[in-house]
Amino acid sequence: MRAALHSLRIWLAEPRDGFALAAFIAGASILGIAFLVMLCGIPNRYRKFVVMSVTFVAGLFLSLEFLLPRDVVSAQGLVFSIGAIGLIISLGFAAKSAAARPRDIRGLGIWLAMTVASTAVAYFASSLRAIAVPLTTLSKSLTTARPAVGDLAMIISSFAVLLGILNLFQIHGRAVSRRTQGWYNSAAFFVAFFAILIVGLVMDWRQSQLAHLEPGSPAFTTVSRANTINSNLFQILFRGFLTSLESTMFSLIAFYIVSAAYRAFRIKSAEAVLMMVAAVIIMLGLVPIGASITSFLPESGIFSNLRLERISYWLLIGPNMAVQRAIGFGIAVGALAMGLRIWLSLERGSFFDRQL
Amino acid sequence: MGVFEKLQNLDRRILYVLLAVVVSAPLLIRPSRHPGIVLSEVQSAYNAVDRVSSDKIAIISTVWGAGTEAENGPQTEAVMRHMFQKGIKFVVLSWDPVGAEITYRDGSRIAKELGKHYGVDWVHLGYRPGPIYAVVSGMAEDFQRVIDHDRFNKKLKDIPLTRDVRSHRQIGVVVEITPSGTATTWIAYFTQPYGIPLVYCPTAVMAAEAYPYLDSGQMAGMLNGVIGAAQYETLIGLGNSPTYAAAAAWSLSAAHIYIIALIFLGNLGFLTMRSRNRVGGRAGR
Amino acid sequence: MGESNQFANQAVWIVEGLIAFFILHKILSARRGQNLFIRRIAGLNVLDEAVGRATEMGKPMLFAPGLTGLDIVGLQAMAILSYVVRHAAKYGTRVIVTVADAVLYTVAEEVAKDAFAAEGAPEQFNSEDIRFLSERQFAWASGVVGILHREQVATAFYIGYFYAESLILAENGQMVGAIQVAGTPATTQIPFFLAACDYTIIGDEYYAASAYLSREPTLLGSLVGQDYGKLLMLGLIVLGAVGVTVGATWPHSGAYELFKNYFLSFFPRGMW
Amino acid sequence: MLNQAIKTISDNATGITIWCGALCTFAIYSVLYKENKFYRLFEHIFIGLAAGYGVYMTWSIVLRPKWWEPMVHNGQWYWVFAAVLGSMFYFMYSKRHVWISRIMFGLFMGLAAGGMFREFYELIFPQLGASMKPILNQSAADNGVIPNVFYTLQVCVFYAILIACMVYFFFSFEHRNRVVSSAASAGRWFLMIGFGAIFGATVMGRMTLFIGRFNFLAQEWAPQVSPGLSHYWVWVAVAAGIVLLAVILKRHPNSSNE
Repeated sequence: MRAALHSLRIWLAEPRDGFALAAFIAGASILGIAFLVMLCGIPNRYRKFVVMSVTFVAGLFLSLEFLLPRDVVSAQGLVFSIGAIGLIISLGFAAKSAAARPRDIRGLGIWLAMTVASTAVAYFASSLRAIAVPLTTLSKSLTTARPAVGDLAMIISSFAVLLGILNLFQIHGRAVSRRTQGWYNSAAFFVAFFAILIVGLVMDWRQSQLAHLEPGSPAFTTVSRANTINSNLFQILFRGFLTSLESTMFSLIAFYIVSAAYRAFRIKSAEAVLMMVAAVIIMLGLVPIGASITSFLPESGIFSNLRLERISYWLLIGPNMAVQRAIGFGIAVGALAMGLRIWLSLERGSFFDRQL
Repeated sequence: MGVFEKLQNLDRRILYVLLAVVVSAPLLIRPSRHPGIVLSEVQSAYNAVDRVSSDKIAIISTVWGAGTEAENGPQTEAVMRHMFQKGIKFVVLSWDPVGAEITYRDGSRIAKELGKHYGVDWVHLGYRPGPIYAVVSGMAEDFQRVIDHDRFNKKLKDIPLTRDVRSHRQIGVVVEITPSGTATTWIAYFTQPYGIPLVYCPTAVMAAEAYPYLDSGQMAGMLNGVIGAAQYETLIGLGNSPTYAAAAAWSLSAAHIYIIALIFLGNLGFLTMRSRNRVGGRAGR
Repeated sequence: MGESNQFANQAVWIVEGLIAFFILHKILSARRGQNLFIRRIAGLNVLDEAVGRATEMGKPMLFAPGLTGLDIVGLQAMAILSYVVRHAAKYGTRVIVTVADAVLYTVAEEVAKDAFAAEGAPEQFNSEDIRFLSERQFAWASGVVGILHREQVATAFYIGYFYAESLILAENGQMVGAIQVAGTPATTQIPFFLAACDYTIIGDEYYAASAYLSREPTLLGSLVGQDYGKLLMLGLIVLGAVGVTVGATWPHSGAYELFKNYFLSFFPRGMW
Repeated sequence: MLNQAIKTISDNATGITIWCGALCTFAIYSVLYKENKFYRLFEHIFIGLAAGYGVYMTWSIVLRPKWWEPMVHNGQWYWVFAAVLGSMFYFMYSKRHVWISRIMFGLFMGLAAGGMFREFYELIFPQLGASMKPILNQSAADNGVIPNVFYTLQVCVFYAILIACMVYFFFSFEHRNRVVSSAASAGRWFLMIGFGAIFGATVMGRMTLFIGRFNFLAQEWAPQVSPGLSHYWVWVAVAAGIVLLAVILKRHPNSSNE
C-alpha cells in the first residue's frame, strides 16, 4: 500500500506541459470548486467549529516548533517543568483553600496530594527516555517546514491584495456612475489606478521580452526603445506623483506640530510640565545648536555632566529606558494573553461571537 | 488688540511660512560641518557593521516608503556607503513597494560612484509583502526557497553574491531601517535566536522606545533619525563634505528652537489669560 | 551563543506556562460566572461626557480605529466602538467610522449594526457612515481630515493603533473644535495625544478600558490573569536583583554559583 | 500624433518628473491654507496610484514569479489550489457564505498567534536579565569614571521607575493601600518623562520630513525653474514676500482660521 501511495505522489508531482498541463489545471480547478461548494454546504452549527479548529491547528505550528524539546535532555527538562508548574499551582490552590475554607480538610487534602504527585513527576523526569524520540522528531520536522509555510503564507496572503481595492472600486464606482458631487475625483482615482498598473505591467512585459531577444538584433533595438519610453513614463508616475505625494503627505505633520505647539500644547497640569521639560531637554540635547548652549562647561569631570547633551542622553538611557521597559513588559504579557485567546478562539469580542 | 492678544492668536498660516524660512537657511548654504558629538549607540552600530567577516553577508531590511525617505534615506545611504567602502557584501530586502524602488535607485547611484557592481558587491531582492514574521522565520531556515529571486526575477542561485547563502549561518549582521515597530520581529525570529547582531535605524519617533533593547544587548547599535545618519557619516569619512544629513542637522537645530519658542509663546498667553481670568472662549477650548 | 537560546528551556516552560495558566484559569473562571474586579480607569468617564457633548450639539461623532486590521488592537477597538455606538443610539446621534482595513471594515459594519439593534434602534444604522477610506496610511488620514471638516464633527474618538498620522487627526479635530478622546497602546503616539487631546487612555489602560466596558468574561479574565503575569515578572526581577547583588559582594560563594546555574543563566544578557 | 507626444514626454522625463513633484507638493500643501478642490483631486490621485502600485508590485514580485510561472511555465499544476485558497478571502463580499473568508482569517491569525511563545521569550527574557542589576558595591564598576556610589544611585533610580510604572498598570485591584497608590501616582509622573522623551524625539523626526521636502524644492526644483534660483538670497526675498502677504491677509481673517 505504501509503495502505491508513494508512486501516486511521484506521478502527481510530475510537471506537465502543453495539453496535459491544461487538463490537470482544469481538473484541479474543478476539484477546488467542488471543495468550495462542499464548504458552503456545511451546516451552520458546524461552521464555528471549522473556523476554530483551523485557527487552532495553524497556531500549533509555530508554538510546537518552539516549545517541543529538541533532544532527550530537553525532553526531560520539559517533564521536570510540567512537574514544577503542577507543584506551584497546587501549592497555590492549597494555600487559597486553607485561607478561604479553613475547615475544609478534604479540599486541602486533594491539593496536598497534587503537590506530592507533581514533585514525583519532577523528580522522576530525568529517568524518562521513551517519550523523547517522537517529540524531538516532530519539532525538528516543524522547523524544516518553516520555509515552506513562510513561502505559502506570503503567496496566499498576496491573493488578498484585491480585498481593499474592490472596496475602493465600489465607493468610487458609485460616485462616478451616480455623478455625485466631486465625481471627477473618483474618475481621477480610476485613471491613476489603471495608469500606473498598466505602465508597470507593460514595463515587466517589455523587460521579459528583452531577456529573450538577442542583443543587437533589430527587434531588440525597437523593443528596448519602447522599453525606455515606458520606463520614463513609469518614472514620471512613480517619482513625479506617487513618491512626491506620499512624502509631502508625511511632511504635513511638521506643520501640524508647529501649529499644535502654538495652539494645542497647553501646560494644564503639573504632569504636562514634566513632560514638556523632558521634551525640551531631549530636543535641544540632540541637535548641534542645542549642545552649543552649554558648551562653556568643561569637557570632562563632574560639571561635564551638566552639559545639555549629557543630560539629554542620560534622560534617554536612564529614566526613559526604565519607563519604556515597564510599558514593554505590560504590552508583552498583553500580547501573550491575546495570542492565547485568538489561538484557542476564546475571543468573545463582537466579531467571533455571532452565529457564523 | 494689545501685543499679547496679537501674539496670542497669530494666524497659523504665518507660523507655517515662518517654519519654511527658519528651516531654509542651512539647506541652501549647505554647511559641511557635521555635528560634533557621536552618540555611543551610533559608534556601536558602526562597529557592528564593521566587524562583519568576509565569508558572511549583511541584510539591509528597509520597511520605509517615500513618506519617511527624509529620515530613513540618509541612514540607508550611510550604511550602504560604509559597506561598499569596507567591501562587505549585502542584500537589500524591502517590505514597502515604493521603498523598494527608491532603495534600488539610491544603491545603484552609490555603487556607480564607488565603482561597485550589482550581483557581486550588492543585490537588491525587491519588495516582499510579508507577513514579515512568516517570511523572516522561513528565511532563517532556507534563504534560497523563501526569497527565491532578486528584484529582476533572477534566481538567487544564479547570482554570485547570493549563490551560497543558505540560511542564517551566512548572515553577519541585519540592519533594520524602519518607520514602524518591525524590529521586534527580527529580534524574535532572526537576530536573537541565532545570535546575529541587529543594527536598528528607526525614524526618530521610534528611537526612544528602543533604549531597553540597547540596554539588554538585543540591539547592537542604533542610528536615531537623520541626526544618527549625520553622526554615522562622520564615522565613514564624510565628516566634512556638504551632505544632506549635515544640512538637515543644522536646519533641525533652528526648527527645534522655533518649536520651543512657539510652545513657550502659546503657554505664555494661556497663563496670562488664565491669571487675568478673563471670560473668553479661546482660553477654555 | 548561536543555537542555545533558539528553543524553549525549563525557564520558558515554567514562566510562560505559569503566565498562560494564570490567563486561561482566570478566563475560564470568569466564564463560569466568577465576578472579577477591574478598577474603572479615569478615561471611561471622559468617554461618556464626550458622547453627551455630541448629543447636545446635535452633530455627528467620529470613531477612527486607526490603521488596525483584524488584529488584537482592532478587536478591542471594536469592543469600545460597540460601547460608544450603544451610547449614541440612546440619544440618536450619528457615528461615522473611518476604517483603513478592508477586513475590519466588514467587522465594523456588523458591530455598529448589532449595537444599534441591541439598543432597539436598528433604523438608526446607516451603512454609509461606515467608510473604508484607503489602506495607505496617509491617504486614510487625509480622508479622515476631509470628513472632520465637512461633517463638523462634535466628538472625535481615536481608538486603536496609530502611527504618524495621529497629530494630523488631533490638530484638525482641534480646528473643528471637537472634544477629542484618544486611546492607543502605540507608545510613540501617546505624547501627541496627551499634548493635544482632552484625554488619552495610555498603553495597557487601552485593554483595561475595553474589558471594563464590555464586562466580557474573556476580556476581564485575561486582564486579571495578565496582572498575575506582571507580578510574576516583577518577582523574577526582584529575585534576580537580590541574587546579582549578593553575587557582586561575594562573587565566588557557592550560593552565587548555584544561583547562576539554576536561575541567571536562563535570562541571557544579549550579546553586545 | 499620439506617440509623437508620448515620445517628447519621455525624452525630457526628468524635467517633467521634477515639475510634477513640485506640483504635487504645492497641491498637498494647499490644504494648509484651506481644504480645497485642488487638494482633494490630488488626494484621490494619491489613493489611486498607491492602490494601483500595490497591486502591480504584488503581482510582479510575488504572484508572477512564485505562483503563475511555476504553474504555467514549469508545469506544476497543483499551484491552482493556492488560487482556490486565495479566492476564499473574497467570500467576505458574499452575504450567505461570509464565514468561508473567516476560515482564511482564522488561519492567518492562528499562524501569527502561534508565534507568541517564541516572541515573548526572545523579546522579554533578555530584558528580564538586563533588569537584574546589582545594587550594592558593584565590585568592578563598569567604567572606572563613575565612582561606586553613582552607579548604585543610577540602579536605584532604574528600579524605582521600573516598579512604579509597572504598578501604575495594575488593574485588578483598587489602589486603596497607601503604598500602592503612591507608587502608582509616582508611576504616572515617571511615565510623563518617558513620553516627554518620545515627544522630543518625535518632533525631531517630523521636522526632518519637512526639511526633506523643502530640500527637494530648493535643490531639485529651483534649478529647473532657472539656474540662479537655488541661491540663498532669492529664497529670503520670496519668504519675506509670503510673510508680508500673510500679515495683510490677517487684516481680514477668513472663517477657517477660528
